Amino acid sequence: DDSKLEQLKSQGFARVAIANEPPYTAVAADGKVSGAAPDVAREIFKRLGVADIVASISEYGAMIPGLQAGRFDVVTAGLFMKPERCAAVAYSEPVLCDAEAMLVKKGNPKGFKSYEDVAKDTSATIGAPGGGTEEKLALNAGVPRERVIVVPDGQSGLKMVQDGRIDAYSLPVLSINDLMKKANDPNLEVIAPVQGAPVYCDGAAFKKGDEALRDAFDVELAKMKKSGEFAKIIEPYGFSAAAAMSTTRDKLCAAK
Amino acid sequence: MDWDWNFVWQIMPTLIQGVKITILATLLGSVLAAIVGLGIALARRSPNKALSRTVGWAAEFIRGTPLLVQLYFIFYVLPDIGILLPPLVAGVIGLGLHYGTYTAEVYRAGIENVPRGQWEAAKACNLSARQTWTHIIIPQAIPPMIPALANYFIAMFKETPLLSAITVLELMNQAKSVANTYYRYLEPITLVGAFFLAISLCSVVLLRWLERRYGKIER
Amino acid sequence: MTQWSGYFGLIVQGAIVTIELTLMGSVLALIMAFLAGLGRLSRFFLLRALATAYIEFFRGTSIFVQLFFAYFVLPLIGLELTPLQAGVLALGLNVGAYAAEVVRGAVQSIGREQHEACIALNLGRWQGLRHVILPQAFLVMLPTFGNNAIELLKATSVVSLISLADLTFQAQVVRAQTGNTMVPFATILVIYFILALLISWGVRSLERRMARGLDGVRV
Amino acid sequence: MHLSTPIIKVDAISKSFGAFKVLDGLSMQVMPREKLALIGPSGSGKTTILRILMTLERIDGGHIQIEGEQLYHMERNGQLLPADERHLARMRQKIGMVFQLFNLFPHKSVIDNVTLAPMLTKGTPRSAAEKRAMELLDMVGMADKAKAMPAQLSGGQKQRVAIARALALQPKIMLFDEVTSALDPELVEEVLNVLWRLCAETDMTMLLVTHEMGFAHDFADRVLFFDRGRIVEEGKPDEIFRHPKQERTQGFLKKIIAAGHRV
Amino acid sequence: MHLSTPIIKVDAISKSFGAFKVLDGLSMQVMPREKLALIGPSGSGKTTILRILMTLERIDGGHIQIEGEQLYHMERNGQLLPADERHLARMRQKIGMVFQLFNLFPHKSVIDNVTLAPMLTKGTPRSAAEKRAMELLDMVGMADKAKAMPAQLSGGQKQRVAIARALALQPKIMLFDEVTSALDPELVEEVLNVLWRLCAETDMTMLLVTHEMGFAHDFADRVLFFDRGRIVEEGKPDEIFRHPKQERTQGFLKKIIAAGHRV
Ligand SMILES: Nc1ncnc2c1ncn2[C@@H]1O[C@H](COP(=O)(O)OP(=O)(O)OP(=O)(O)O)[C@@H](O)[C@H]1O
Ligand SMILES: Nc1ncnc2c1ncn2[C@@H]1O[C@H](COP(=O)(O)OP(=O)(O)OP(=O)(O)O)[C@@H](O)[C@H]1O
Ligand SMILES: [Mg+2]
Ligand SMILES: [Mg+2]
Repeated sequence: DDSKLEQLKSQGFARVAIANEPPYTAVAADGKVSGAAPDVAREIFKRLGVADIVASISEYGAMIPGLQAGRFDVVTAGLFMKPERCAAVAYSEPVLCDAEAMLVKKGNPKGFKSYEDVAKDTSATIGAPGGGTEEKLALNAGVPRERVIVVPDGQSGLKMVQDGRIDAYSLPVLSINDLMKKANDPNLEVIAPVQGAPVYCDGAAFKKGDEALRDAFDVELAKMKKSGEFAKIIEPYGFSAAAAMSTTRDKLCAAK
Repeated sequence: MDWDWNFVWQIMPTLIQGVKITILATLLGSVLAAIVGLGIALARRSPNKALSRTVGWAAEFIRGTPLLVQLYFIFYVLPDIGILLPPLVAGVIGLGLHYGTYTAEVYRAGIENVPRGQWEAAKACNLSARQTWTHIIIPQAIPPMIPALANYFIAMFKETPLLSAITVLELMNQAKSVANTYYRYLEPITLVGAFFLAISLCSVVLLRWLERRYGKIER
Repeated sequence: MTQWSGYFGLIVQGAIVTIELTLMGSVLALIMAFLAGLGRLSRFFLLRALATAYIEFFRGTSIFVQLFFAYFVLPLIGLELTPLQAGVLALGLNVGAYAAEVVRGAVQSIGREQHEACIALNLGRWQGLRHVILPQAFLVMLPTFGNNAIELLKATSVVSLISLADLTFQAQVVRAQTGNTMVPFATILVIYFILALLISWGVRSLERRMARGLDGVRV
Repeated sequence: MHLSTPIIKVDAISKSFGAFKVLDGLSMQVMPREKLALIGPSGSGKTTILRILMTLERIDGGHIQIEGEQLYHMERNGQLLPADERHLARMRQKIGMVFQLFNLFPHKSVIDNVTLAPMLTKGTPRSAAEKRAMELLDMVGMADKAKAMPAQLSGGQKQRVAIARALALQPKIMLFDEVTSALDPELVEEVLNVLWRLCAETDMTMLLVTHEMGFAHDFADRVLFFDRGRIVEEGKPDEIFRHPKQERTQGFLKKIIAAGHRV
Repeated sequence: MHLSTPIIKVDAISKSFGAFKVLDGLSMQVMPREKLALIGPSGSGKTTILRILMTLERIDGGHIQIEGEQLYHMERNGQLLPADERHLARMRQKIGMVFQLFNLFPHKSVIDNVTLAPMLTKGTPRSAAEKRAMELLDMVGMADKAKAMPAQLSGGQKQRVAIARALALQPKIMLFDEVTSALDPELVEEVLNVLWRLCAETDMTMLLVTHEMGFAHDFADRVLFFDRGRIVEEGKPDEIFRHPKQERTQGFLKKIIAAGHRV
């Protein structure tokens, strides 16, 4: 049924959860929400007749519980599709795709190429957002819990690498590149992509039960992908439209 | 969403890891706060005006601003001037400094609550300043302070979740990480709440006992 | 660098949210303080038990936990609150529990002889409370209420963790956008301190106004 | 005097604090308009009996009647039930008390201290209450301080205001508990003068606990000597002070005199 | 008596609290072994002069000599310099003081209260200090309570311990500030008895502020009447109490007598 969409239309806005992680999501100096994911969502909702989006910044770990608790209508934050998440929320078709990267000190002193390398070096620590994809990748690669440091946001991760508190900080490639650009620190280096880590794509995540809204979203998304407007929005941020169009939700959710 | 006991048992070991860190941080923070507070209290009584004023304002500042922001500051800004502290140490220093400004007030009140007549009697007995402090004032000032100090240490205990913001894996952080992994907030947060409530209720009993034992000095 | 003025705008917005939270939270806290504080002194067991349960629960569990509970768990049982509502509720109920003990303590600090004078003048319980005890007790409460309000102000920083765009939260945003940690945090520390000074100044002048005549010189 | 009925009739009351028995089967009667002095050593229960009459303490056993009516009990269908708050409030209208430490309301001006109770308990309009208050303050010599706050008064002045405050409710019985013993010696006289005036100008029944033996002697119609929660001796002032019969009374008076009090 | 030199010589001292002048060019002399009573209205500066002698307050002007030595000044190369703490400590050895509110150390037993100062300030060994303490406690009739804590004692008992404590340092001059006025009337006597005993058995110089006019009359060699920070009249007790010359003294005594104190 379309009741959810009708409700959003009549209230005139949709509540979206975003992270504070450029270029996926960003907040401008005037407080305006931008970034690739919200921009796409804003456009699609406009086409669906919902005038605007209202964003609240959240930690990655709090997004799905927040969605379930009805705090947001949709998550547009670079929350990558993975089977467990597909079970917890209703994803749209892929929007933003990216590989994983690590931020390390200049010269990569510990010689990391993959998460397994971090696991092997018993003194190495790696930072990742709590509840994020990178945290799980590291844990799955065998890095013990106490060496995976939960870092609240990108700037903190960057700072902790600079200060030598952690040996590597892992985020998607474009996020790390954005951090690097802002920090402009010659003593840092980016390893991208991390070997063995798959390319992930995010989608707009809806609450289970809001599939009708999700389907409407998908229809508009497909139209935009076809017309090239989709590429126009995300490519300035560095994302590849082709990558998103070369895969589907069903494939990503089925991946092991 | 319903309460899931299996989930509770599954996450319990992780949470207990967090409890250990929480208790450790509280204990270390209390010791530091007790010492810092004494330092502040003495500095504020100092005849050196510059010292007492500076310490006074610094303490006011620390007491008037949020611990959370102070923790960010200690953890993320101090490294810029070359002070790099491990998360737990940074957290303990934050707690100790912040609560030190409170314990300083307890010390001050404790000392001021010793009646003026006691100072005067000590003088009439011709005791020296040092003897007056060690034999007359401190022994009378300390016991009434104990409940108030304990009170602040319990309050500090309840603020340790803030350390999760600087990556200390204490109870709250473990709970959040569990919640992040399984997308369930109900059980972890409720358990954390129950844990704090349990400790607090025990500490109420402890406090009442301390108050009975030390709270009043009979004159 | 021209950005800074824009970011400063964000901080100002955050300060407004912080002030709103502090004001609304204080009002709720004040109401709860009197309800629960007087409830604890009631003759009726049920009222006493209710008040005690409220006070011990909210003092016993950390504000941090309460906030997460209000924000993430209450919606699961159908109680949906905006972040602002959740923030005001948690802060107000939490600080109200502490302030309730202040109310109780202040009422009890008014010597037994004032209660007895009320009985001897045949005032009813409520009349005595309203006209004799509370006006005097309020003066005793005021300084501690001031401290409670500052505690509440500081606790608002925790709401940044449930995505409410207060000062601390905006500082985080500015930090993420500019890559600079020092400037936003130092700025908000100063703002918090100024707000705290405003509170204590306000309370002190109110206290002075109300105490006029009570310690007057003999004429 | 024996023709009229007693205004206060205390019948075998007892009162303990914890294990400590303060009053032990105490009985006494007071006639209307009588001025009674209660004397005796510290801890003998003098304050306690006044506080019981003012309903500031409950009794453990026995009965008290004021003007023939039960104080702590209500007669309902011929049965004696414990009094409820309404009954107590009605009985309290007959009784006023002045405390050793004045117990003025520090946040109210002198005149507000005096008008508060009549306005609240009897619904007297402000203007009438203030008029009456000024008369009373005039009687105790405090009319010129009507607007002052208690903190600005000396002890003797405070006590005089406290007396005016108690009188404002027009009680039939007034209880005075060592109303001068917290005062500097030079201030005692001004308060005793007010008591003399009260005695002359009103016909209230007055019970007075005091250590001022000289005043008790001159003022009282009858003196009760308390010891360990009992009345050991009673009689006219001259009998008690000049020719005490009981050994305990003699001993007490000797000590007091040795300590420098005039009798 | 006039042949010996004064043990205390107070020379034109003044003392203000803020804008309020408490002592105003006060001078007085006390001979060795003399017993002095200081009387006068409340606020006249009696307590203040005792506190100054005990160095609990500083003076604003004037000089004080104890046994011919400056109290607040040190003579160095013929110059008078403000005294340092060492000088004050040495001078304090000659003086003991007993306070209105006893000021016992509540966390120490009776005997520890008495032995503390000798052990700490004079290095007396514990055994000797305790032996001497027991003698003193015996003299004030408190030997059987040596192990009790102050909170377990009555006011009169506390005050007797306080006297013993002050005596333990064997001062030449003892200052007593209204040592009975916080006591219940019946307890006054036991403390006054101790003072009588001290008077008979020691040859200390004693300065005594009191409102017990009868006692002052019998006890003192000389009475000083204070008013507004000055000595208005002084003389033998009989002169002062029976035939006061100054109007202020007459007025004061009349009030006190009216208030029921025996002279
Ligand atoms: N609330 C109380 N709890 C316990 N004991 C009490 C209480 N009130 C009075 N007492 C005790 O009861 C006894 C009688 O007290 P009361 O005040 O009636 O004596 P009093 O004759 O007025 O003595 P005083 O001359 O010292 O005023 C005393 O021993 C006192 O300690
Ligand atoms: N620390 C102080 N600060 C301000 N004023 C003081 C202080 N100590 C004493 N005074 C004032 O000095 C005056 C003299 O006080 P003092 O105690 O010497 O009087 P007193 O003769 O002992 O009176 P009393 O008989 O009431 O004890 C009083 O007016 C008192 O208020
Ligand atoms: Mg009494
Ligand atoms: Mg005095």
